[in-house]
Amino acid sequence: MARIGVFICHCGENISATVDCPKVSEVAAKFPGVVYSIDYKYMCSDPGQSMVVNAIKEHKLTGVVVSACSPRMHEPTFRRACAEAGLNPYLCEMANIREHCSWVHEKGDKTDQKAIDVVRMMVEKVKRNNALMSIKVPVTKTALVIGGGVAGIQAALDIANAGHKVIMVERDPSIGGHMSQLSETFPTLDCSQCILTPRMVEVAQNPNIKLYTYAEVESVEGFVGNFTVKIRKKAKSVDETVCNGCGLCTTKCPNKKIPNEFELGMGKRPAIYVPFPQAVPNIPVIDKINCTYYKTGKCKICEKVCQAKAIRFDQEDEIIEVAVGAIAICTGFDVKKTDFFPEYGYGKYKDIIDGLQFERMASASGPTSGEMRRPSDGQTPKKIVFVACAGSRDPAKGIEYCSKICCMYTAKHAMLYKHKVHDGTAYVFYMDIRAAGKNYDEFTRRGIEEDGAKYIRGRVSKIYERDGKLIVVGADTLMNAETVEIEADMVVLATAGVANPGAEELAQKLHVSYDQHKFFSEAHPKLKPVETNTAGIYLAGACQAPKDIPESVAAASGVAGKISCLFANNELTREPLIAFVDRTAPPEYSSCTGCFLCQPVCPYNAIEREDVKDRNGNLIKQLAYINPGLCQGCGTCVAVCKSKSIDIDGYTNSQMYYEVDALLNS
Amino acid sequence: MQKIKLGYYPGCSLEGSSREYNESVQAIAEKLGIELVSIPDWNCCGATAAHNLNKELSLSLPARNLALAEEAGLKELVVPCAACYSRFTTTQHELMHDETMHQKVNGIIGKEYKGNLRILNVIQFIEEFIIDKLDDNIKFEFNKKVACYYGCLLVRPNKILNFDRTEDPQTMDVVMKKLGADSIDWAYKTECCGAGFSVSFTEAVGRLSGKIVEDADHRGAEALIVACPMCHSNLDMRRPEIDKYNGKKLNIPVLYITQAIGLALGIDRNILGLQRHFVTVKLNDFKPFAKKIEVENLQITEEI
Amino acid sequence: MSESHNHLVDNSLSGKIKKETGVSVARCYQCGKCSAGCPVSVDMDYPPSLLIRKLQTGLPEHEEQVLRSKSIWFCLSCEMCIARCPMEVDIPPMMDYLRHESIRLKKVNPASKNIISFHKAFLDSIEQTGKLYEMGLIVDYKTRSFNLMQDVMLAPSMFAKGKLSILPEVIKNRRNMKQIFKNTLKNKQK
Amino acid sequence: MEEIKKIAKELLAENKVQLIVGFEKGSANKVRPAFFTKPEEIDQLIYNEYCIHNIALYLKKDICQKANNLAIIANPNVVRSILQLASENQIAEEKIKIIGISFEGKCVGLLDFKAAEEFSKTQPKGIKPEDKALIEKIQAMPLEERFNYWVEAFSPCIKCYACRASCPMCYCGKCNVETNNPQWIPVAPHKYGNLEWHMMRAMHLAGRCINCGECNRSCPVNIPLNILSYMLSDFILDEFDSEAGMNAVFTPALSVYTSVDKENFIK
Repeated sequence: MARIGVFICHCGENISATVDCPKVSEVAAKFPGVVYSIDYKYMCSDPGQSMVVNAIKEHKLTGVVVSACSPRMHEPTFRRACAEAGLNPYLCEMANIREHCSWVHEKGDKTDQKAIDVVRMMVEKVKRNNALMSIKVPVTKTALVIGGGVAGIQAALDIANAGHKVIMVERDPSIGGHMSQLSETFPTLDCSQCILTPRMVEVAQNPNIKLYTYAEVESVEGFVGNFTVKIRKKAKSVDETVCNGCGLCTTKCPNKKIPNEFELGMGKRPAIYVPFPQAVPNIPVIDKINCTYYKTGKCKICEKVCQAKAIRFDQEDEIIEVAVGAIAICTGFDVKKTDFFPEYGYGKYKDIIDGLQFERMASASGPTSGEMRRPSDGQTPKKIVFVACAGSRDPAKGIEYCSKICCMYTAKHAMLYKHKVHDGTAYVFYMDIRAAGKNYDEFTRRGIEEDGAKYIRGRVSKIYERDGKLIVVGADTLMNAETVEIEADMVVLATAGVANPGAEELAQKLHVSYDQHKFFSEAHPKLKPVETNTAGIYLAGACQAPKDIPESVAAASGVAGKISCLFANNELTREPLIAFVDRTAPPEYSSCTGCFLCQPVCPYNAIEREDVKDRNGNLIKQLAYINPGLCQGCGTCVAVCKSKSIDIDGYTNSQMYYEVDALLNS
Repeated sequence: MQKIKLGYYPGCSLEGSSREYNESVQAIAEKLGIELVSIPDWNCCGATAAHNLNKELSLSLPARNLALAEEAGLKELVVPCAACYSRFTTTQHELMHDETMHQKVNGIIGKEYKGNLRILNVIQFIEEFIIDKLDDNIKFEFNKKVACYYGCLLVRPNKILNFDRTEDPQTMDVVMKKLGADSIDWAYKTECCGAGFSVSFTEAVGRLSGKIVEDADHRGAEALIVACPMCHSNLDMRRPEIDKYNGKKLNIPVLYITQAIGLALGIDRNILGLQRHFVTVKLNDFKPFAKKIEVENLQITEEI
Repeated sequence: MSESHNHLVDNSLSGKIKKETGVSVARCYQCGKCSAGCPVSVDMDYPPSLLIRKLQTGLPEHEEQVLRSKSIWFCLSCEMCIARCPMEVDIPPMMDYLRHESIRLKKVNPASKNIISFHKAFLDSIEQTGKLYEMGLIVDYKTRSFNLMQDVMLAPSMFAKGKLSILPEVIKNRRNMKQIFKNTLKNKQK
Repeated sequence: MEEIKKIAKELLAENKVQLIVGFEKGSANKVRPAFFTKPEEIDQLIYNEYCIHNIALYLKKDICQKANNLAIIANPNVVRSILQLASENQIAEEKIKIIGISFEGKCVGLLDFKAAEEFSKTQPKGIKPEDKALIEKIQAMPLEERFNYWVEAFSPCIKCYACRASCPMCYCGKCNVETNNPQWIPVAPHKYGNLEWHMMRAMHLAGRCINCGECNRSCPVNIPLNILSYMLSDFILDEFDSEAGMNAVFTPALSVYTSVDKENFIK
């Protein structure tokens, strides 16, 4: 006979201001099977927990319902308390009368009744709970870092320095990410390459880090502590173990007119190339789409000039399978191109460039060797206009959020321009200057006060070209919203920071959630800023939202800390709330018909085929089997099984039925 | 050739100050075997005046015409005047999205508009019923450099009209290219000419239209191509104000797109009403049409 | 923003605008893109963004300035503002509403009388004939606006080019037309 | 006819199969399913226009399960059933020989699965013109009316489960409806209980039903169950480009998800 205890929490006033807790407790005491019911101001407090512990012992409770907040919040607290009192923790359930009741309803009888119903349902459920044992799983102490930008580099180095193995996967031929494209960095104006390249080299040299460049994550299976990851190593057509990075092939390649991705189309590169001089690894790749040999079957000049005999035209993509215990997503962001604004010419004007292109132009290693030269004719722009919020804070044509980094980099751009073109004029159209951060506001002030950037508060309405000039039409809202027209030589649009094009696909491979802008979502915006909702997968850097370098690095170190904590244990404890296929006596063995329609539906690939054999080893039947190590208890297989042969511990068919029954028959 | 029958709403201007627009639409329609049936007993759409002064009036005047057209069993309605087109489309949109207003307006006009009419502006009319017939009927190549001017009402508000790209529309350019013209890229395609002030505030018209004419001329266009009687009368008749604003005399003529098509089809200039223009249309020396001109069909939906 | 705020009572002019036209001036963050693109902002006493700013404060003196402004009458309804507004604040219907209110409350800016005279003359013509009688309109407008000399040079040449007819075109169902005006414009003015 | 007999006789005579599932003459003018194990019995085998029943049903019955190998006289509905059963691991290719017959009654000889797939694609869908008219009528109804239509349509159901018994895809050893702890679906026939049963059946068949129409034929109270299944199949074909009974390797739409699945039903 069930002996259930019900504990109603006031949650200060969070619940009690709306729900009549003493009344709920009084009614609950009369539910069949309930032997003890009480309400208290803070159940989660020490005295509150003691009430639970004491009641279990005193009233020999066989089940506990704590009617309080969301199980996400305090289920572990109360299950621990039950365990302390000798009750199996899985015989404790939470009835959520805060989020599901007091926070969403007005005070009144109906609300009280709902709270009572919620409690009744959980009482009926807990009567049918089974004592469960938690599952222990081993931890593979290797981390996978996806993305080799500054966040990925930082995370990898920190984890490696903590003594754990790291596998880094980078999509491009070199690590470095967007930071390697930048000229100088705010607010100190130190050279981006100068501070980044030592860390890139460290990654290459650290014995704990295995680096795969020109590679992508193909698939991820498994769960925290035990992921199996397939990595596609794209064919570089160059044997990395043999190539010595002399670079002769890249200088001899006859096909040198390919738009350079690293220079954002402003420079050219050969078909066999290293993206930039400081690349790590310093090993070229052949761009198969543009290579003359791959197109026509003739050329092979690189192979002829290569002293190390490293060229491999027949190299194929390789799939590498690795086992890792944790994954850090550091895939970064992208900027919108200049072609999405109809009123700015849909990208048809050559001299309108985006912020990243300006970085390359300002960079000493860039296509103009750091000189300001506009793309159309190579002239030095004497008048330059920077347009902030190009696509940001623009629900109509762009994105509604603030891209956060543009105010700072636009101030930096105006300064860099003035440092290079002393007699030039730099205008900045802005809406607000968002420069919160250590030394940030001082930096933008410096741009205005010392370097003379002319800031105009207003948004640009239209840009058109006339007689080789770009006519920028805006308004000055600090001056009676008067129209301002500037005949500029070049325009830089601080285009919105957006999610990486492949982000959605990667999120689906990893089973992590993402927001409407395709940025990865953290588990909690305040308290779990670097975790995802999938245990063992973490986030750092601008893949989460636009972030600047200090923030990305800080988040990366945070992730490294989290992963190091995870790797500090040899075993992980997992909740035993997993699915299982029923078993019955022969000749049925199970009600499972072996149709295996549950197999494709399982997001964790946890469903296997099990052979039932007789004593002579003859196959009698094939049944579904759910691997308890892989099952995450999502219940999708339960829903798809027509013969109801699958059940899930903690949420059994019977538990669900009596919950609904309790509600309908109240 | 099977005759196509379409509903037609000329509007007041096309019967008065812009009668050459009406003449040219009718001329090309007739040439290509299309019959335009006017709405019986149609009235003025109310133009800017009505919606400036009274919302219900501004919806009722077009609604009466729409209801009459429906009564006459018309399915498509060609509305060459961009202003009328804008009022009609806006009215249809408002009535279909606001049931209370719909009922109210039905009460005011004493008729019921069900909303089954497809309203076409002149360019949509050309795209749907004319353009495919051009290759077989063109006699002369319109070998001129032209600036296609769309103005406001053909493309805005995009949410209601849902026609072409708001900032850089292409449909007229495509038609002109098909006629053999070189249509230029310029800055004032969709800027306002000041239509609503054509009588009441002519200085503003001089300034707004002045910029349009000057930019087209500056970029070497030999003609401005329009599809709206307001635009035409401002750009053509208001030349004294325009020239005053620019401080120079500009002789670039302004043609309705239907006149341009008419010329290419070899229709007489006077039938197209070219003699009615204030700025003399000197364009002649057209080359005989030799071969089909392939024009890339642009994706013209706004991609946001 | 959300329905939960629907119970808030807003008696300001911006509140009425929202109620009548659905346009929320609170969405405007004063970027000025409308003013920059507006073809007649130079003619206005308050360019569009500034006009909205005055509505945003909700101060009586600012609302008064709005209703008495020239701006609302200079607006050409060319829709450029809404085509470019990043926050999709639909200014043209708001301008229509402000014009109606300005007339209703007898606050029309004297400098805008030409524009209103023209509109009224235009509508008179329609009420009488069902169609626009351009010749009559010009005469009517001139007498209303006292701009007797304006365009005297234009009319004869228009006439010569067949662009102006002396007699009005009249629709058959004139009673229907009168009815429409009686139920709308005339109804409001009384 | 003679060709069918010839093939059947050979199969048994050469010991290629232990059992042949087909039809024999029943009482009066009727036909009934029959199981042949000896060549001489084949004289009893018939196939005529009355042999429309979907005898694929028997493949999951003991008599067929116990046979090491068998052959079946298969019209397109039976062929499609076999392919669908195969895709659900219920029958192996090496165990079954298909004697294919078109809807017009033309024997197309022995079919392996690949040939069966081709055959299945060339055969028309088993939907009658009068059914089409009813579907159109139902689709034109507003949602509420449509719901009421079905509630009324199911109301005469006496829960005899003939639909289930005649359906080759209803092969679960223990049907949900017979689970009594807990009992989600009531046994007694009443309006909403009937609705529950038929909705469950429709959902379990969605994307799997091969539209043989057997459920409708067997229903003693003439509920248009085939229409319901057909509408679901049609919808799934439209939305997911997926069709049951066409391939031996196949996953029904409701058992798969891809990143490009439409989510327009989430409101």
